[in-house]
Amino acid sequence: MPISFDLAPNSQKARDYFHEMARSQMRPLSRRYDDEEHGFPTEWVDYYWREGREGPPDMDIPGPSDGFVQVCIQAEELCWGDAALYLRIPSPALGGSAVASAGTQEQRERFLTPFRGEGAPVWGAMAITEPGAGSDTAAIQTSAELDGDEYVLNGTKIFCTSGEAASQHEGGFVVVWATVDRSAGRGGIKAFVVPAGTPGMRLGGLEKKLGIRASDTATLVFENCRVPRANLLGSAEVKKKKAGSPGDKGFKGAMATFDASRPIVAAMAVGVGRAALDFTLEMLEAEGVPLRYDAPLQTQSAVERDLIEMQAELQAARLLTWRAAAMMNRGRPNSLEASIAKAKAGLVVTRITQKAVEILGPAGYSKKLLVEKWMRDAKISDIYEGTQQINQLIVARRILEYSSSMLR
Amino acid sequence: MPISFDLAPNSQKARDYFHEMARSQMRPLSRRYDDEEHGFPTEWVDYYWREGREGPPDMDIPGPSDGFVQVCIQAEELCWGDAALYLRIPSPALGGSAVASAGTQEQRERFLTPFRGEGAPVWGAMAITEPGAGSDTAAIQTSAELDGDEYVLNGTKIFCTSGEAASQHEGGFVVVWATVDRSAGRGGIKAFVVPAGTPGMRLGGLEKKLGIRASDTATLVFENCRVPRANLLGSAEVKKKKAGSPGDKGFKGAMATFDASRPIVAAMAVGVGRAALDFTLEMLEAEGVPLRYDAPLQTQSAVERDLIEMQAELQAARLLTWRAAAMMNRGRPNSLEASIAKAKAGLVVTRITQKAVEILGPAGYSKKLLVEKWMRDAKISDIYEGTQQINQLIVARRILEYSSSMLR
Amino acid sequence: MIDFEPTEEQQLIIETVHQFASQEIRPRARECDESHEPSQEVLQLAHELGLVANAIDEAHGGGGELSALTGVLVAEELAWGDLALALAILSPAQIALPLSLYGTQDQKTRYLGAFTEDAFRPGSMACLEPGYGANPFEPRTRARRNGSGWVIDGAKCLVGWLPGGDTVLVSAATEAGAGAFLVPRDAPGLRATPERNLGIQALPSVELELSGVEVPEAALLPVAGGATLRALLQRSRVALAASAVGVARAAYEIALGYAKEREAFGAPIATKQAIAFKLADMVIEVDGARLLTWEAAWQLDRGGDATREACLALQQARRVSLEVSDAAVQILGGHGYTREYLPEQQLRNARGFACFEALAMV
Amino acid sequence: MIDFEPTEEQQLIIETVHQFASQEIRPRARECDESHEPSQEVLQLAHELGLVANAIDEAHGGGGELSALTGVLVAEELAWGDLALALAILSPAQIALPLSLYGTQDQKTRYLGAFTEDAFRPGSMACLEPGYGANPFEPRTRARRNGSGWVIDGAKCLVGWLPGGDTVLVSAATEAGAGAFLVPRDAPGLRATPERNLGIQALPSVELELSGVEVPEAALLPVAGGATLRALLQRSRVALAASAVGVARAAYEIALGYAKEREAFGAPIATKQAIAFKLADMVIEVDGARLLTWEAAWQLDRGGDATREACLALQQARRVSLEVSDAAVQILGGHGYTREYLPEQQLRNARGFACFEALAMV
Repeated sequence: MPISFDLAPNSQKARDYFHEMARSQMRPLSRRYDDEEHGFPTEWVDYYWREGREGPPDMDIPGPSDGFVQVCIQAEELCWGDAALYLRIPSPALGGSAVASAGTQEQRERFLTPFRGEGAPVWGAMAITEPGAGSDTAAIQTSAELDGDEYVLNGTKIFCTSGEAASQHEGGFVVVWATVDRSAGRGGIKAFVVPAGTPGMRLGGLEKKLGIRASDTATLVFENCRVPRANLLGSAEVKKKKAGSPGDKGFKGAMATFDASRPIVAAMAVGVGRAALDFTLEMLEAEGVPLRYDAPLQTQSAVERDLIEMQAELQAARLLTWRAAAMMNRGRPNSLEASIAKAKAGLVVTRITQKAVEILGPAGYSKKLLVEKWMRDAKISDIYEGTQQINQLIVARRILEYSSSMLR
Repeated sequence: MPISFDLAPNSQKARDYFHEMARSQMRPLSRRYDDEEHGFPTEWVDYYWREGREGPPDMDIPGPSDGFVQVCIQAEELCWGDAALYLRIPSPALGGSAVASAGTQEQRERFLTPFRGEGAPVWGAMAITEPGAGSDTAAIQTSAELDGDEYVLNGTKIFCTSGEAASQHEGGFVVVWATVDRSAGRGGIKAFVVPAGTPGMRLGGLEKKLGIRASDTATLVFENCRVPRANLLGSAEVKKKKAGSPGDKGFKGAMATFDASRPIVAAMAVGVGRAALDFTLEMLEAEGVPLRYDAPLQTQSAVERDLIEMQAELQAARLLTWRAAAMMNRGRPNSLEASIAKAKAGLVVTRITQKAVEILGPAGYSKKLLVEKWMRDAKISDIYEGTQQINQLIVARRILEYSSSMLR
Repeated sequence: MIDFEPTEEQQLIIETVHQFASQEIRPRARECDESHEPSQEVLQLAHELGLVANAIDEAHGGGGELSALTGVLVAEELAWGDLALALAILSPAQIALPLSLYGTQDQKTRYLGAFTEDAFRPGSMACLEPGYGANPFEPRTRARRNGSGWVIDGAKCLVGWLPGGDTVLVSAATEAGAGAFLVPRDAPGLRATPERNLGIQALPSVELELSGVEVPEAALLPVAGGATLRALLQRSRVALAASAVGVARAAYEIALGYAKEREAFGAPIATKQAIAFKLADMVIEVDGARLLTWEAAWQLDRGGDATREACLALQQARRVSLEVSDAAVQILGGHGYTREYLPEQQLRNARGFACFEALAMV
Repeated sequence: MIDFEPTEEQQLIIETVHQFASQEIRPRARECDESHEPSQEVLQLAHELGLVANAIDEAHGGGGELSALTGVLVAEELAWGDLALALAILSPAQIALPLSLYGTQDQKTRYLGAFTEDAFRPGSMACLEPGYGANPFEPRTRARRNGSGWVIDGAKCLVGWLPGGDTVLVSAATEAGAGAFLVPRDAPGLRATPERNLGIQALPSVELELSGVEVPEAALLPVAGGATLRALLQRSRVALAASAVGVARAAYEIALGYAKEREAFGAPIATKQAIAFKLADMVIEVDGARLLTWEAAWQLDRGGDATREACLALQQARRVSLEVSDAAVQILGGHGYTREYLPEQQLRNARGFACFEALAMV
């Protein structure tokens, strides 16, 4: 396979299918669920559960597949529609990835089957962050104590995407990171699947946020919350070693989850940035503002230069994202490339959407248009799934070949 | 005294005087001594020794004085002329500041008198950096051993501005940092005045540089170089304490030297940046390119926006520089503000001069004009007298109120 | 001579206003943003402090302190508290200052007294127009002569519209150059539609439509060939620049405090170079923008043309307020993205400086 | 389908060229810059590698490999070695490629053979013009019909002018659109004045004056209503973008190596976040620019219009090469400012991409 920028026919089909879905089903709801913030977007959830889950019908065009790149394309299209509604999609999400990568066959069947079923929409979620610990997973305070055949969880988790839906709608589950042995540091941290409705897990609140307001970002409180021993993901053994040492399957599995999820998160960012850029280009074309790709620097207008730069930056972010995904297709380790994509996309779309508001002037600043919303939504890309700084740190460690203790 | 942006009459006079000197005496030599690199600019050195040292005649206009701000203005004007020739000026320079701040009355008279005399031009220099130690003064390897009534210096110093002139022209001197006790870390570091022509001090070479090529940046080698005990600046006592502890006069004196010199170095940077900006504005005006200060962002040309930004950035750097200098007038500690000025000015003029080359296209890139030279000269501002990073570090420590061990 | 220290009197003003901002504005910043309403209480308290009245002609009950430099010192402190509330507090100046500076005797007598009474009285200026690339220095809104008066047609946006006001100063092109008209809010033909915006949510604002709005000759500020409007827009730009500096400084200080407080991996995050250097950059940029703002104000006080200085100051302050508030959100990480902390609000407010015109006045 | 891995054949080419750049170009980079001369030896060695000949029509003794994508892979590696030497090595393509792609049969027969002979033969293209804001797509240089031939008047700058060349391809406006003419270096009326520039000092270049230069009809490449010149300029922009990526990558790698090697305060400076994060930003930007460059080349190979892709790729690569080389100088500190290390040279070279046109061709 040579270097190629041609989408496979199946990807083109998926792109068109999800673009149309974004245009017709998401955009009309954007403003409303942004305003309502914690409202439940029933129309969208039901529509997606019915029409989106399986992707476009007749995806059997022969020929090569773009694999993970196609997943990125889907994410980009739907986030072009609305990133917050995308995050609301009933899906196993990051919790599902943890189950898939670190769970047993039995666990995968038990927890993931409802997502393929004919029942009501279900959600998965991941609960890592705590009030006192940001990027520092070793500082996790939530405890899991073995009591007979059950683990008893106690603690508070914040910033759980879809945490409300996953904890309240039957069939869903939350993957909770907790320590079975505080003295062991990261070695004592394990992941537990807590099914929706488990007594002792309750919704502590929903964040009010700058953007992606339609997305449910929950605080989950665990008070003597009991789950069967069989809900532990990975081995129960506590390795008194440093972080990320081999065999530390729970932790490593979760980290692998990030390598796989970062290109998707980057693609989501690209979708939001593209929404703002597409719209700005359309507005300016309607205003008759020229956009020349062959004018000397000295004769460009300031807006022309901005628009060229915005397009170049966004395309760079998109290609870096696709590269990280294409490496997964080939089974190549892509931790470096995934973090590069995430870092670039997060920064780029923050800037592009801020610039779009500026270029459009008072109209851009007004809630009559969605541009101001895209600016608010975009900023999350610089923050979640590893902040800009965390991704820079990962990139730096990889290129320098430094361990986490050498470069803190 | 209220907030005021009005130059005192004496400063205006100095500004005009040095501007004319820059225009008529420096600019005509700029290209030649850049090309010749290690040539000795006799015309300029002699002219300055005769006409520049004392400043403009009749500087007795009654009224307030801008004090250190006036010194900055002089530096800006002369570096508008040519930064490399400015650095060539026969003056005690940083070495002189060290003598002035850490020396005894006797030392000040002995070493600084030739600079006020009628003799031939003389230079002072400071020798700190070593091949193996950049910003890390504690790692200094040059040794000073007491032998009877003399210190014996051994080691190699690099990046000594005016090191050739100061070490070779009679009457000049080099202030050399050396350790009298390696086990004491910074506490063992002392400064020694080595007069020009002292046996054992020799010129190891001259740097070939990106810019400021007319400036002499020397490697000085000390081999059993003997100086009288009386040439030690400050106390001989070795404090086995951490860096910068009270009483560590040699080290503290040198640091104070930087607080005083950074505004001047920032002003020099502003001068180089202004040279490029002034010239670009003139060229564009001659080309009939409009420059409007009241056009909406949406109707600006790209070049117009650049020029406004360049002016704003340069003026911000200039005002920050003047602020740091004005605080010295009031006797206020200005370590934070001096580093702010230096960090800002270094970055700004690097960008401005690079941008000027871009805006002017092939003409900017050509050696027919001086713009390319200003771009090369400007970059040193980000590097010497504390790199951009060192100044950011100092600023960060001050605003966070962190010691150097808390923020490394 | 060059100096950068406020006078003792100015220092006292700064401290007083800072204390007010800290005690009265900041604690209400979030709640007013969420409720899309200013606190009437804080407006009244600020009024009693005499911030605007101080700048009104002595002959009309004010303090006669028209220094733009003092004005920017005040504006920075108020905006440090909260931008929307600062703009609301300063809104009377949008009528009071133009009249004090350029009004006819008759206009001063008629309008200025209201601003020195016991109750807070808002003002408003309408200089920004909808439509791509609108230029406030060349309004598309037009005023035609009609007998002894004028008829105004056009549209405006981002016009502050606090309850209790009765007059809005509207810019319009006339044959003698662009000018500004005192228009009653209830003038027939004037329609105000409330706006919702990304930021400054606590400041009620409207889009204005003016169709055939009739005003008497006395409604027009002396045009001076357009010079009056130019001068007003310059003063407003300088005021906005100072407000932007206030927003940036507030975001910087919050980020600084958070970074010293918040621990990760066993130490405050401020001990990481990536965070510490970013904080250093923030303070460098804030200080630079402030000095440009002061210079522009000082130039206004000298009476010279400050078009260039106002442009440079606003360019820097606009950029810096956006970058610094964005960086503050970033330093606060997940918390920065929530509305429990102020940086996201400061980011939304700061972005507005890209299009704000005449929303403040010094 | 989307993929970003070169074919095995391309991978082999990359490795071969990289080895050449590493062993033959890089060691001469500084010396050639200082002496303002390319090394004839390296030009000959590169010629023997067949880099340009490979792209010439098979019918004229070449390899017939006209893929722009392969071309950018080669250009990045060469420029990684040194930009000026890379441009010198690739200079034959400035005649050979335009003719291979768009020349008449007669032009190919007459000119192409020279580039597949044993000795290196330079080419050169003159598309950039002096004067503020000159637009290469709309040359001010004009060609008028004169009997059966043409008369050309105008001026060019930054024209590569290696010793041993005999022909320069000159862009000029004709009535049928902008075109390109094969002009002998010794044509009467053509005057070449050597230039000195900030960077690419090892590549001799000239300003050209053309006054009444007469060429026959056969000197004109088929104009195609201006499409030929447009296509050539696009190809050259993509080649320049790839070269800029090569320069940036080289500077990044030097900075990375230095930062791991150089110790301060008892540890490599790369262990400081301020340095490490900067290195991370550098690699992120270099990789992004490279992918844009590949996409533009791929678009050229498809035969579609690549104006937009070439513009985006060059915009990024230009910015990135400047920022990254500047950052490399910064990371090397005092050493970075000296000519003992390469980053300062890379910075000077990188700045040229702001105005380079048609100095390379894929």
